[in-house]
Amino acid sequence: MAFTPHTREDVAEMLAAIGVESIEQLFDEIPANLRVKSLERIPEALSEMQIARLMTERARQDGRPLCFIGAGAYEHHIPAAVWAITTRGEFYSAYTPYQAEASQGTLQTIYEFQTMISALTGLEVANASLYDGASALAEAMLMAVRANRRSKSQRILVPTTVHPHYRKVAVATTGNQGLILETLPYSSTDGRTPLEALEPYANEDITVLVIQQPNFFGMLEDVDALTDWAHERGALVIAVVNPIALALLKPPGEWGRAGVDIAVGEGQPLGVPLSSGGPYFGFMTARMSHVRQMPGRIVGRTLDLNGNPGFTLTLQAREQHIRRGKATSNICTNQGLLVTAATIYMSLMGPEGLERVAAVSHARTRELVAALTRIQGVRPAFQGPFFHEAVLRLDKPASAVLASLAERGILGGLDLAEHYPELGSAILVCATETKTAGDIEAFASALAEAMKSVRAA
Amino acid sequence: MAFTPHTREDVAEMLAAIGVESIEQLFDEIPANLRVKSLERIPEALSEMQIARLMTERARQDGRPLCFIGAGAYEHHIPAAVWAITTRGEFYSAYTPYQAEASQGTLQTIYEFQTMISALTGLEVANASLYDGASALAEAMLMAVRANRRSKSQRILVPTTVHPHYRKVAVATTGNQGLILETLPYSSTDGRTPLEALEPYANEDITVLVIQQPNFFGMLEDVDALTDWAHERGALVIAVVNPIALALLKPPGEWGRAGVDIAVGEGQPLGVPLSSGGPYFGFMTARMSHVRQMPGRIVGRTLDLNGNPGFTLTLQAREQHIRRGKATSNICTNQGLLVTAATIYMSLMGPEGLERVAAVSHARTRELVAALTRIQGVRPAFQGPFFHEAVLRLDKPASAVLASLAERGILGGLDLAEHYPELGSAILVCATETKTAGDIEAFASALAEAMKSVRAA
Amino acid sequence: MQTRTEPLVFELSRTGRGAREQWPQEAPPADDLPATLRRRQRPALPEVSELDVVRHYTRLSQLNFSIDTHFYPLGSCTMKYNPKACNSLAMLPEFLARHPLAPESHGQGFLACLYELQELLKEITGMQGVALSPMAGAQGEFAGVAMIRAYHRARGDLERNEIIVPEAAHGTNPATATMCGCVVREIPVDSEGDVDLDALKAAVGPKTAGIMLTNPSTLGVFERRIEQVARIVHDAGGLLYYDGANLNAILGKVRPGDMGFDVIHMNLHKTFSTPHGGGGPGAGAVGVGSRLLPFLPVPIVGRDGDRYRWLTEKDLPQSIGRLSAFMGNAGVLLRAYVYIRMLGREGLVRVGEFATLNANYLLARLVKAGFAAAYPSRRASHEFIVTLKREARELEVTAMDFAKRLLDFGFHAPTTYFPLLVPECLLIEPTETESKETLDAFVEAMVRIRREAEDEPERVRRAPHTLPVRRLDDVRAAKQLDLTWKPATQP
Amino acid sequence: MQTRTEPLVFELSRTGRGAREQWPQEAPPADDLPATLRRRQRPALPEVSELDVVRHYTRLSQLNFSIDTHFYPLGSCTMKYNPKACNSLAMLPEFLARHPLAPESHGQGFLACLYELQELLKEITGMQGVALSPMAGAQGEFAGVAMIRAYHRARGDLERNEIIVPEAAHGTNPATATMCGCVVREIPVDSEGDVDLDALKAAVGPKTAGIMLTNPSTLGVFERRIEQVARIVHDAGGLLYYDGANLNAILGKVRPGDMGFDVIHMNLHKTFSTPHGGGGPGAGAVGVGSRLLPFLPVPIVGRDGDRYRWLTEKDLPQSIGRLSAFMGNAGVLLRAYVYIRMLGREGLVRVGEFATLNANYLLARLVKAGFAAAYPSRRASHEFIVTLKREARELEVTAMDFAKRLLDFGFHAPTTYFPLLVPECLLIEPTETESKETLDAFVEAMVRIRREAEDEPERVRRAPHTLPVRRLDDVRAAKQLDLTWKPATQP
Ligand SMILES: Cc1ncc(COP(=O)(O)O)c(C=O)c1O
Ligand SMILES: Cc1ncc(COP(=O)(O)O)c(C=O)c1O
Repeated sequence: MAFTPHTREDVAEMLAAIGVESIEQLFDEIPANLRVKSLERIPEALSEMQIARLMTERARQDGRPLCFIGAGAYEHHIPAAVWAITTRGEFYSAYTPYQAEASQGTLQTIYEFQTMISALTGLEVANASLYDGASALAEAMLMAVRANRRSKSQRILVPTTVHPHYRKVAVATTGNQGLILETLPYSSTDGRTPLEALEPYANEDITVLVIQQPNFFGMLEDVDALTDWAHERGALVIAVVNPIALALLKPPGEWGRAGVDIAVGEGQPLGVPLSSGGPYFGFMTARMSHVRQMPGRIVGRTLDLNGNPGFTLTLQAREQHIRRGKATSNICTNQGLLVTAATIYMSLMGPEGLERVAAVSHARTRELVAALTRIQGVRPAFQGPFFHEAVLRLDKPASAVLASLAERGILGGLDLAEHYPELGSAILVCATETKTAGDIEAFASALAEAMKSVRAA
Repeated sequence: MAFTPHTREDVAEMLAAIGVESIEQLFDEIPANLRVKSLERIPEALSEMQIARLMTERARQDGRPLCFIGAGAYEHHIPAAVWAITTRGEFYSAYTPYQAEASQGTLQTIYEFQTMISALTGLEVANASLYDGASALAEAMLMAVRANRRSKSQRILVPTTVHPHYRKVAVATTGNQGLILETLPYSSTDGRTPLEALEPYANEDITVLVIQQPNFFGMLEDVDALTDWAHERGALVIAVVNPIALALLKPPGEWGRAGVDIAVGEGQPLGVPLSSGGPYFGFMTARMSHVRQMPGRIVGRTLDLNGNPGFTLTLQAREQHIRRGKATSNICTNQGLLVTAATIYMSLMGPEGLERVAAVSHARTRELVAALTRIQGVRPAFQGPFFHEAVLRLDKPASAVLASLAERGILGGLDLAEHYPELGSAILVCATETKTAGDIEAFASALAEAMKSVRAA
Repeated sequence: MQTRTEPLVFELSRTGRGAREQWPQEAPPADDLPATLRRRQRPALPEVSELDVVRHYTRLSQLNFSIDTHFYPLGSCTMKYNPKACNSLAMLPEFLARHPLAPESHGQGFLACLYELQELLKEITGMQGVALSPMAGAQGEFAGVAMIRAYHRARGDLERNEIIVPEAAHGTNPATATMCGCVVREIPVDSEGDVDLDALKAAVGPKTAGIMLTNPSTLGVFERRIEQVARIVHDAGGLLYYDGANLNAILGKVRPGDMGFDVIHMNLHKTFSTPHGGGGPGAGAVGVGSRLLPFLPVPIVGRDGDRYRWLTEKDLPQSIGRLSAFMGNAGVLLRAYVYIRMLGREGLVRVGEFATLNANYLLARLVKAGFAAAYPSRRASHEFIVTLKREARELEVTAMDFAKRLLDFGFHAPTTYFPLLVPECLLIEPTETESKETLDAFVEAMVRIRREAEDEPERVRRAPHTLPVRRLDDVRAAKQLDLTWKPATQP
Repeated sequence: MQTRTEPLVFELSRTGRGAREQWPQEAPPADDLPATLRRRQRPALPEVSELDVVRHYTRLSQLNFSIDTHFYPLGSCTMKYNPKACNSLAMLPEFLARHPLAPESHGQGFLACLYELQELLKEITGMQGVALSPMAGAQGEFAGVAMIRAYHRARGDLERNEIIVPEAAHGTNPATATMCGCVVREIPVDSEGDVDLDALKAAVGPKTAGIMLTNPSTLGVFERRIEQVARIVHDAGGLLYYDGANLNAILGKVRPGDMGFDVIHMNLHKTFSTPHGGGGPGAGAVGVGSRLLPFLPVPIVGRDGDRYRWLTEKDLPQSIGRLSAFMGNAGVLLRAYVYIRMLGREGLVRVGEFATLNANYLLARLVKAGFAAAYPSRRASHEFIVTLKREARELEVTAMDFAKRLLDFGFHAPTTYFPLLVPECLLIEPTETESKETLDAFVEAMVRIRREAEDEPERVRRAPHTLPVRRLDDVRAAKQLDLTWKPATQP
């Protein structure tokens, strides 16, 4: 039951070749008192048939509710070709492409990915992925602090409109190196980061400014002004972006007069299933001048002995396996397979398909907001341009309303109470191109009922 | 929306190269009055996302009831590896291996399949599949009539215990060539074909005797006696067998003193999903002496220019593309992909695994029969050895009982009223290794309730 | 593609090895079965681990050319792209788990797809009724000719047992006629590829059951006088059978029903892009005009109000009967349904147009490059024939040699030596899913091969050079039959 | 494997081409978005058809070595067979569709798997608590060292910022220590591969936060004096971190918790056979002894009666916090869960035993064939080191040359030049899922390569010869950076 191919004869011959009597003897260097007595809490083996039945039942238990939650993970259509190819054994069961000549498939795919992510963000270099969007932001902060030699403060301004989980990951990841993260408030009328929020720092040594576009509320930040503000003060700018939104929105490489320095984001929308939160992948792009500070793997094109082009991991001197304690990061295993999926996804969508996905997702969300705000007691929390996601205020308790919807098989958005208690009863809703007019209608009528049946707090 | 890659420029350049003005002009040899006016009843295109949603809803509509129907199609566990590999593009999207050098993957797989099917049946040659078990039987009849030069009558004895659909397919397929199919009655006590049923034909010119083992009722025929009876009278014998059962039961190549001449069967149990009836595949094996009468493709091993072994389609002179009106069959496209799946399945199960599948399926059916016949008004229809399937008589109308079970999400077997009205209210039930004690218990208690709630006819 | 060959799975086998994770954990004795009915020793299946199996068949797969990896312009076979969604949606867990004899109450979703597919195919072909159960083109042909016979018989017209077939017909046509107990009469085509009408007139008569035609024909040209052909056969009391293998060429442009055909089959694995699977499965749905409606094979899907149900012999008492144990290749039918719905009305028309555009473009380029078209005065349909008889004569390099050498250039060979009446022929069908760049590259390869044939012909004659095996000895294969592996066999 | 290279997908692109079937049918204007925030021109993504994409990436895939196609004895990486069921069951439609922020009411099935996985991993490792969210080994290390720091800090022990690391450690160990704001102190190992205890004693002190160890170490040997090491570090007030990359070697034989480790990470993509995916994703679950329980990263799955729920900062106020946007690599965790349940108690023990058997057998055969073991007096763990310093000196053929030449023989190379302290080393890890025949064939290839190195060394030095590309110029790659494709770039 361990996928081992050994026959009894094999074992006998192998032991003889080694010159021992038993397999047990091969463990004779382990102090006897340390040896495991039993693994009694591990159940007996299940055959594939048995575990398949168990998993199928568990999956069915969770059902397939109609989902209007976004908040950093988005249900887009994934073309069947994406995973049909991604799960091919040659991609699925290969290791990191250390032996370049035997890994041209993975390496070329990553090179293509780097090119596509550069095209989307308008920046020059991309790496081969980080763990997820949140960890990519944390790594970008460490990188930016290394890259900004002019600033000594290690102070990073982070708007409250940045995904709250990303902010937490950033704190957990960078805190031990002494980075100081300061939060910027948002405007309660338009849900954006106002330039005034920056004023207190106008004359301070600030190392980095982070800007998320669209922000966590789905609102569009004034990225040009924010970027220029930071650059004027010698701070670097990190953009946190949604790759689908980039099909329509200004690429971070063009924000402000000079463009941002680093852009990161969650790659999940590019063909990766929601899958309870992972595996996803974080992407990172930057200006070429920062490439030596970049964490993660990077693939380059080069020539072989015969002068033909080929691909290989490059700039490895930044990485832990060469530079050890002085590496740009400890990252080793990344999210390669998801990069393969995303590369295939982007190839299928191309510039026009991706733009349509963005535009239709946005249109659906507008329709959703329109339909929901027609309901008594539901209104938009913020004014101003938004993209693909929106905050609604309810005059009934959000948690009870959402619970009531969930019973009807509708996941009606994210309760913002935990992260933004100041908003009162508020939910973040999202529709993508996967939602039909009928779905929106179903949500609206269920919400109308829920708003009636749920008691005011 | 037609998976066409042509850009507008491509079309213009291509038309110019051809020397026409428009695509339309390429159809100018078609008489104008015949041209399609419109295809108005064809709906507009759906995107992949839209059709995916539609199909998912339709699939969910059909649900996943607990199924105890067998009757020629069996729910066995299919290892995940089987279809992960079978759907690889190189197998899935290849054509018939006419260019042998570019098709060694498919050809070697078929050669391995032929070897495995030979091993299971105990006969010397196998082909690369026919459409399904039923059409394989029909083709075997035509083949046997050609092969039996001693007999002139074209009369074929077919026990009533052969799958009723197989008998219908045989009639529909062979009738136009004048083959005469005569049915043999079964014993009402043991559900088998008694030797006495053959007596009327003892001195007649009979070309072929068909024997299904296990028979449609799951009962085990006296294959040795039947085979010898036929051979003694110069008739050939065709066995219809279940490949899983062959892991435990005597292979047709060893039936009687000489073994049968041809064996056919439904390959579905070997790793092919139930899928509402297809695609499945029919297998066929025979003695080497009959190989030139065999229908369908056959792969042989040979040598290449360098003297290295390789595989190729062989004995093509039997086939329609060479022999046209005189071919052994009109078959061209067969069920290749399912052969690939079955070959992988058999490799994973091996002799011991396959035997276990057979033995556990049989044990489960015995437990099922025991549990069900404990219920008031339910009793076995036949006495004697059976395998993996059994007929039960009910003292309430079978159709109503089954309908009541179906409402509870249990498909409780096949109503035999249509094909065997003489059995009264009777159902054919089956359990495979996929059924647990809990499943059997669930069936039994649902049946007990149904037997109470349904009114007597 | 992989260039190393693989050992046989049997050669990897070791007694006592096995993919145990896949086996039931119990091994009950089955001692209730009488010894005389039991097997004495286990079958000689391979004993290998799951990794052995995965690695072996993955590597084997890499020894194949396929659409997913190579241009595959195999004439008459319509090797177009098989959309991945068709596969994944036909393989949704509920569809896979559904038993063929499950009650209609647990199959309304599935039956809805089949019912709609029947309706779609009727509209596409202009026929009045469709049955989906035939499992390949050849079985569709069988159903069709059997219906023609049943029709004549039902009218008491018992002598009609001749099927007329043009000499260019696919082998399944005459083979089917024979299987249906008919006599085959071949008639010639003229120098432009059309049926010789005089020969046809001479062939028809009171014994004529019908004629089997592909249109466009396997010569890659449209039968221009199809209306006259229909009139001649119908006037003689015969019916017209349409071999739908080439339907891709005329999709959305002209319908068999409108051309006068009484019965047709469609190769769903060609026109409707279900995969060929290395030899199958396909699906050979049949369509009929009103005269043959009563004779359709069962089962068919019917609709009562908003419920779908199976129609069987009870509903169609004159049916030619049942051709498959259950519902034919149901999963293939789902794939075709998904494909047609994705194409929609406009997409179907586009298929015919771009398949034809690609073929005519490729023909024009090859002719310009000096290759000889078999029917130079004609438009190509979705395919066309190039004849290499000049090359064979002058350079002693045959169509087969070109075909094998194309493999080295990364192209699957076109169909060779079919139809038999054109010497040294390549029947080339690019399909609509291939790009202009691919067609251009193919032309370039053909030109290079001809240059090689002039400069170093032996290189072409001994091709392929870069595949896992060199050219295989078919004669030896047929003479020294080695059809199953035996522990001692050394080829 | 395929031996032809592929053009870039961008080179296949043509303006106006596209896989339209995949695009939404509408193209609404989005005119509510202010122009200043919009993109001015579309991103330069490729414009290709679905067939282009399928063919391109299918062909690219064939340019890879992988477990499914090749023996892949990459030391320290545990490249064992990834059971197909783990993938298909983790990808059941409901699991894939589940939103990470879906309520617990719609996740009991998923949470049950994760909860049980936590319990299983506790039992397997002998730890008291497990958190599953770290997304790879290195992130698990980060979590572990962060917990060690949090522990000291919580006790007011603010000076402890040194992490001791043996010189053979994997690069992630020192890199992690740095990321956690610690200072790295490397200590040597002795000639038999064990930690130099005197050096350790000299290194520990009031600044010692802890030590990071793999056991068996990356030298392929078991650290025999682990109890003394633990005592020395603990006595000095430090904690012990276990790098679980080599857990496969001792599965079911000895548990990190019993050896005295306070915190560990496990590479689920190694020991628990989730795939490496060409670089990831993995999962680096962490386990802790009772002292570190309060500091585990969130989220964790808890159970109240028979309901499962997320535990967050509210439940663990001293947690080091959140390391991922959601639940880490949830799908990888499901794969590991399926794997462990399929193995069961007995299977887990078997893994350790047969991984060790295979390694010791391969080592014995290679030594017999004349190769030099780095630690000849020691048992191999699940991996071992061969040093080719003699070959490099006498034949001027390096470990890298051997590695590249192995590719020609159809074997992925072992890990080369790691650990750095052994010259010309190959770190070889066969894993338990490979057969004796495969190991024998590998030995044969090594022997043949050495013979070649003697007879025609240039052949080895210029290897590989049969792969899609010849040996690549890494120096050029780093100097003339070509990291993205530009229409004009010609390398
Ligand atoms: C012209 C023609 N007719 C009939 C057939 C037979 O179809 P099938 O192979 O599906 O039986 C073919 C296919 O090979 C064909 O090309
Ligand atoms: C010994 C050792 N430690 C740590 C790691 C890091 O694990 P990961 O690659 O999952 O981050 C590895 C893997 O490469 C390793 O081999």
